[in-house]
Amino acid sequence: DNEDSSNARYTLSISGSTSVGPLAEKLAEKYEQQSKINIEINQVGSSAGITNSIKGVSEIGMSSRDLTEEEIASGLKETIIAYDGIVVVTHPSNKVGDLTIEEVKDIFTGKVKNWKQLGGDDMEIVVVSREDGSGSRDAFQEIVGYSSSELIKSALIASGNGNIKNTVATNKHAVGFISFEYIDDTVQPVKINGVEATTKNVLNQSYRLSRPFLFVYKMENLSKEGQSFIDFILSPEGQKIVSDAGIIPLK
Amino acid sequence: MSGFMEKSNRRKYFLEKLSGKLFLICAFISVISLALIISFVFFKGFRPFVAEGYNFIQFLLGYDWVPGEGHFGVFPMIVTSLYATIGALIIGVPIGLFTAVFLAEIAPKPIVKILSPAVQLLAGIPSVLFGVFGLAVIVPFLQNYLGLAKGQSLIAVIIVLAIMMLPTIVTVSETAIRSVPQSYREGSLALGVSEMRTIFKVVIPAAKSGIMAAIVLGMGRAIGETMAVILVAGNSLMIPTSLTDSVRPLTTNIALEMGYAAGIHQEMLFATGIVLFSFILILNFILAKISAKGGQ
Amino acid sequence: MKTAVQLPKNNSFQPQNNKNAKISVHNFNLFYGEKQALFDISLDINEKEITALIGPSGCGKSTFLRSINRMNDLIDNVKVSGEIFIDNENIYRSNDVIKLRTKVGMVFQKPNLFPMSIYDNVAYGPRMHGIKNKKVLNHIVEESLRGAAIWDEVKDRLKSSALGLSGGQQQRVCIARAIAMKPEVILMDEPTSALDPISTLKVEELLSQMKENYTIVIVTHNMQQAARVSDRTAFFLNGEVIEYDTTDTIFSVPKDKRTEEYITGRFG
Amino acid sequence: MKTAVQLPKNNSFQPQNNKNAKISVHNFNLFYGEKQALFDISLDINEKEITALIGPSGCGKSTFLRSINRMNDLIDNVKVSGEIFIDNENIYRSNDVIKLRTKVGMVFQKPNLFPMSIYDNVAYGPRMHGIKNKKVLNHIVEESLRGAAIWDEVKDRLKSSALGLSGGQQQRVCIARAIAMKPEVILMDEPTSALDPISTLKVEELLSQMKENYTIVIVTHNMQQAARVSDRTAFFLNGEVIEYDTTDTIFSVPKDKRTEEYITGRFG
Amino acid sequence: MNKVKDHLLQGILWISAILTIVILVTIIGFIFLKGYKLMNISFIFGDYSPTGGGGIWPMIITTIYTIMISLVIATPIGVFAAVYLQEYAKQGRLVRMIRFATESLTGIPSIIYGLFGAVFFVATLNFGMSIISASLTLTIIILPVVIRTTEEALKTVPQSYREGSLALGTTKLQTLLKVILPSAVPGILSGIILSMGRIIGESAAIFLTAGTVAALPEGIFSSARTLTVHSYLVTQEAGDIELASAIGIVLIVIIFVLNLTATYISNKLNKAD
Ligand SMILES: Nc1ncnc2c1ncn2[C@@H]1O[C@H](COP(=O)(O)OP(=O)(O)OP(=O)(O)O)[C@@H](O)[C@H]1O
Ligand SMILES: Nc1ncnc2c1ncn2[C@@H]1O[C@H](COP(=O)(O)OP(=O)(O)OP(=O)(O)O)[C@@H](O)[C@H]1O
Ligand SMILES: [Mg+2]
Ligand SMILES: [Mg+2]
Ligand SMILES: O=P([O-])([O-])[O-]
Repeated sequence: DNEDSSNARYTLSISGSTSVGPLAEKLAEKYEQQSKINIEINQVGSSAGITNSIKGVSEIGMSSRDLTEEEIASGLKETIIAYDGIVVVTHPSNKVGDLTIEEVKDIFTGKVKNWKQLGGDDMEIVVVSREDGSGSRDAFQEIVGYSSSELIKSALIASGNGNIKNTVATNKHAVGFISFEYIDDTVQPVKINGVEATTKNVLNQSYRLSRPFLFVYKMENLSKEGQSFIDFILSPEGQKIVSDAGIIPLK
Repeated sequence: MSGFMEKSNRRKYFLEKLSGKLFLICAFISVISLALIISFVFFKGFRPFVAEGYNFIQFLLGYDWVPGEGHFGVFPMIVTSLYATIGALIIGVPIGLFTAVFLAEIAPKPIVKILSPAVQLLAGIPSVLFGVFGLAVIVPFLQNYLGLAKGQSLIAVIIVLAIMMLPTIVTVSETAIRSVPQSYREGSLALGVSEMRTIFKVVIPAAKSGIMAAIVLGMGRAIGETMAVILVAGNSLMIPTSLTDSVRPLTTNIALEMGYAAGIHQEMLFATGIVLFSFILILNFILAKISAKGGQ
Repeated sequence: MKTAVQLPKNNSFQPQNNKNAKISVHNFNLFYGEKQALFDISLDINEKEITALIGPSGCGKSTFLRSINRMNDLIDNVKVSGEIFIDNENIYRSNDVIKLRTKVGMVFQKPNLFPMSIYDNVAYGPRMHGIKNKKVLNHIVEESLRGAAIWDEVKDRLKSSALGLSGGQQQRVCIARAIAMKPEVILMDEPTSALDPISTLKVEELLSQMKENYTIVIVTHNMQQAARVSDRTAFFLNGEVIEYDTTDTIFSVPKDKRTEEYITGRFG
Repeated sequence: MKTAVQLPKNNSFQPQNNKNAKISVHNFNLFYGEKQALFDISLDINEKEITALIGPSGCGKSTFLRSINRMNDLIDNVKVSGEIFIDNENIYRSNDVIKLRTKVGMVFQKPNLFPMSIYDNVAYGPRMHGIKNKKVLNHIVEESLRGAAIWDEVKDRLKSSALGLSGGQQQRVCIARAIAMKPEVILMDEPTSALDPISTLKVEELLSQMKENYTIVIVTHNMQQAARVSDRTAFFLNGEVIEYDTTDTIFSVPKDKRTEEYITGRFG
Repeated sequence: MNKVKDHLLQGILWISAILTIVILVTIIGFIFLKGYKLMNISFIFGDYSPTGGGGIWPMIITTIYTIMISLVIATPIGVFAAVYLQEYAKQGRLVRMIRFATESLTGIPSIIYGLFGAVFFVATLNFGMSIISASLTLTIIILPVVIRTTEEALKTVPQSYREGSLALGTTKLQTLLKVILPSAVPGILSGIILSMGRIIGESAAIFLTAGTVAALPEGIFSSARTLTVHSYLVTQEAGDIELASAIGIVLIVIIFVLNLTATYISNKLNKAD
């Protein structure tokens, strides 16, 4: 609630990833109550956020992908504020509930084309992937072990977790991957190597599909208010908000 | 002595000149905007070809788009955009035009009173919602009725774009048809020509210019649309061989990846913009030619 | 059928029970919304005659003329009562306005050519009625333009837009367009008001010729023209027919004082 | 100034070197694109007289009339050469068309009222020239409508749309709109062609009254009208002035055979 | 034979209209069915909360701001540009060039406008991510629609009106303001209505220029989130179709009210008809 904000309050501007954004909003909401600053959060995509932080349009950028060498060369620093778990999902009617990493790879590279081969019904597999450049996709591909050029050509590409979820939820052939926090009963999470996709399993490293959420900034642009917000996020209080939001805290 | 002769009309001429200049400036604003946007897009989009040694022909005719590995080929997207635009025009223009004719010429008044504003409502529904609608209604419909594994397809794109063009085409053509002078209709009807033939032979040709405007604007809406298309196209990187293939048009490619693209990848998306641009210019050029032909 | 018709109350004349009547109007009223424009019109128009409608501006001549081919249907809020028979068929009962208007051609008060070439304007009607043969069309177009005394002026520019013609030229092309359809009845709303004397003469000659085959109703402000070309004349005033009789009678021994006043104030 | 003017070559008459000339035309040519519509027109139009332009349809009367207040400027591709002087000022040199058109009013061949109320149509000109006072406007509107012989017909519906009027009524409101500006010269393109005899008479009376203050140029197809109201008559044919003289001379002893033929073919 | 053809043509017109109606009803019905459950006072008038359950009042205000500012800028520019092209310019090279430029602007995807706006208005002109940056970007987006529809409307104004007015010694400007533009109002209006639709429907061009700050804007230089951007974000990441549809309902109501207002104003301007 910003109504009583006066001009005297410092405004901290943050922009970037739409996957980090919702979490950042929740953190900001809490932090604004205890500090005397305003936090503006603009969810414009990781790249736009990184560019904004390089150009000084925003003080802090949010990214769900790793920085490129160029970006690091321009003087950007990064801080990991949380981890995001990635889960393979299918249509709730799908009988296949457990896959090995190898099988996941075979599905996404098109080696396996029918659910029957995996113990499911006799029907075609429809692969749904995120767009090129997406942090989730980069992390997913790296961990599962295939490259973009190996991805099956006919794969549906959806932008954002929500679109993958809705695509999978409306198609009983489909399989895709989304962040933990977006799981609900419209889709069915799949165990990987028998391990369930939970925060606990990520933290004990038995579940391997995860990637970091980053805050990036140029040291010379970072105000003390910005620094103390980052400190707040890394504090136990901040990390509790992270885990309450269904996202994986740092420890 | 004339009743209203002012001693001098200098003030009026001054205003006249001033307003003329103002109007000219306004007219130039769109040219300036276009120039700025073009130079922005071209500046960004041409750099890889000029400075990094990428081959533009390979870019145009290449089949592979794997940004992470430096493969940038947009040929499948060009083909898709072409199909999608033409398909949407083939469906959207007749439905829109005939609906406009219906509203302007033969619909009972109460229907017009409801339908005209309702069509305009359609114009303001956010494209995201069109996409959601497409994803939740059209895609499953195609899946079930055509027995497809996935409904995200060229035909879904065409349907969604055709629907999104409708408000523009209906509204602009309806206005154009309404402003055809009544005397034309009278002249034809008085010759014992039926209402329908009067409409098709006299009224529509007389409204041609406005109808062309409707088509150009509607087509613009269709080509420029991204958010709805992303949700129903499937965005697969293949050259479509049938209407049921999932596809990726040029626009979607840009909108889909721009959020995370950096460096060369981003510049290549701008280069996609250049291709799209040329695509639009060519289409507009063809339409202008067609409408000039029809004018003689 | 005639017997069923009530005789008009307000009018000073009786409809003639003429067997020749091509058009027969009984107690016809017309309203533009609330405003009544025609009051209890009853008259018979004979076949193969020229009937002139005269009267001051705004008295309802055009309105009446447009009632005969139901052109007023196009105007919102127009209501009519009473009957108009053409060839003993009540035109307001029948739903075939196309047949009606094919039979009853019209030339409007303001020229209303289509934004097409001169040729296409004249060929429009025949084409719409199914004539496709080029030769036949050429023939019809030439004949009609000649008939409307405009052929010589436009024969070299048949393919150019009709809207570049002068006012009088446009009016004559409108006449050509109407006669290209070879209707049985032709309604003309001041067809020569924009014409010079020579073209007017030509059109009047044309009317006299056409009379042999067609029934013609003409609105004119020109008393001499009415006297010269018409067989019968109806004098309208404020939406009523004050007097309707042979042209000779109207112009020599009008029965109504108002007719006389109007005629003697004449000078056109 | 007059001395500098070359005498026309093709024309059969000489411009009168009249000191009264309000409008003086010298070797005026007009082209619609490639097509020449006026050929070497030279004539003087006297102040406080009525000058009639007659001639067959399409001969260039309207075109000439529209040249006098530079209305042809609006048409693309129109080119002119030669001069037209009004009050010794070359109107094609001066850039003040506003002054020109304020001084030179015009009534068009087709009535062209604006889609506004009758009142607003007539008050339009004065308002645009800065008159805001309601009383003054009311006065001007009433006076002008009376002058155009239409006041009684419209006084109860001044606020309703002008487009609902009959053709003749519209034409008279157009006249009212023009005279509301109290111009010095009034150009009228067949102003009475759509009018009934009584309204025509009224307009003609008006013209005769106005002559005391205004210079009037009128295009008419009606020979009697030309003979009745005008002081001088110019006969146009194919874009040329064949003969220009006092109306009496033109109608009684025309010098050119073509004039005579046209006049004697008369009957309007 | 002709009759059969007539019936056929008439049938086609009816079928097209019915198809349009079916499409309309399906889409609007879909949106209402999916979204009506969320509708209540606190959803509409409440403040946004990132933890869920909040309202969309700040987005409603931002949306209205954006529409108003874009229209206030684009309408005069667009109408005047059309006036120049149609009433002032000699039809030739220059006009063709301007027209071509205008039409080419219509097909550019909004994401490109957004990126352009982010570079030009946000960074170069230093307006920051703000309502004004977004409105200026939107102005460019809707200009072609306003220009082209106005041009068409001007074309249909009879030449005789211009002649009638100019012959009274009025200036072109007076003729334009008093006779021509009023007669063109219905056409201009349909352009404005379509433009409002375009503004309302836009997301990519807006979030790149105005950002997505979900708070009541303090002024035109504040970052803010429009309803459509909000629905974009919730669809994109959360896949919350119900929320997006509820936002859709609100948007439909806003458009409905705006269209009514626009029509009302145009009737006022046109009362003599
Ligand atoms: N569309 C209309 N709506 C309302 N009133 C109308 C309409 N058309 C004509 N009128 C009125 O009906 C009356 C008759 O008009 P009509 O056009 O028939 O006159 P007219 O005799 O043809 O006159 P003119 O000789 O001037 O053409 C007039 O008072 C006119 O104002
Ligand atoms: N805008 C135009 N473009 C091309 N030619 C034109 C145009 N206007 C008129 N003309 C031609 O110029 C000639 C003179 O036309 P104008 O209108 O002056 O005739 P007019 O004497 O007034 O005839 P009318 O008595 O029929 O009104 C005609 O041949 C006409 O076709
Ligand atoms: Mg009439
Ligand atoms: Mg003329
Ligand atoms: O979080 P992402 O949108 O980059 O996958």
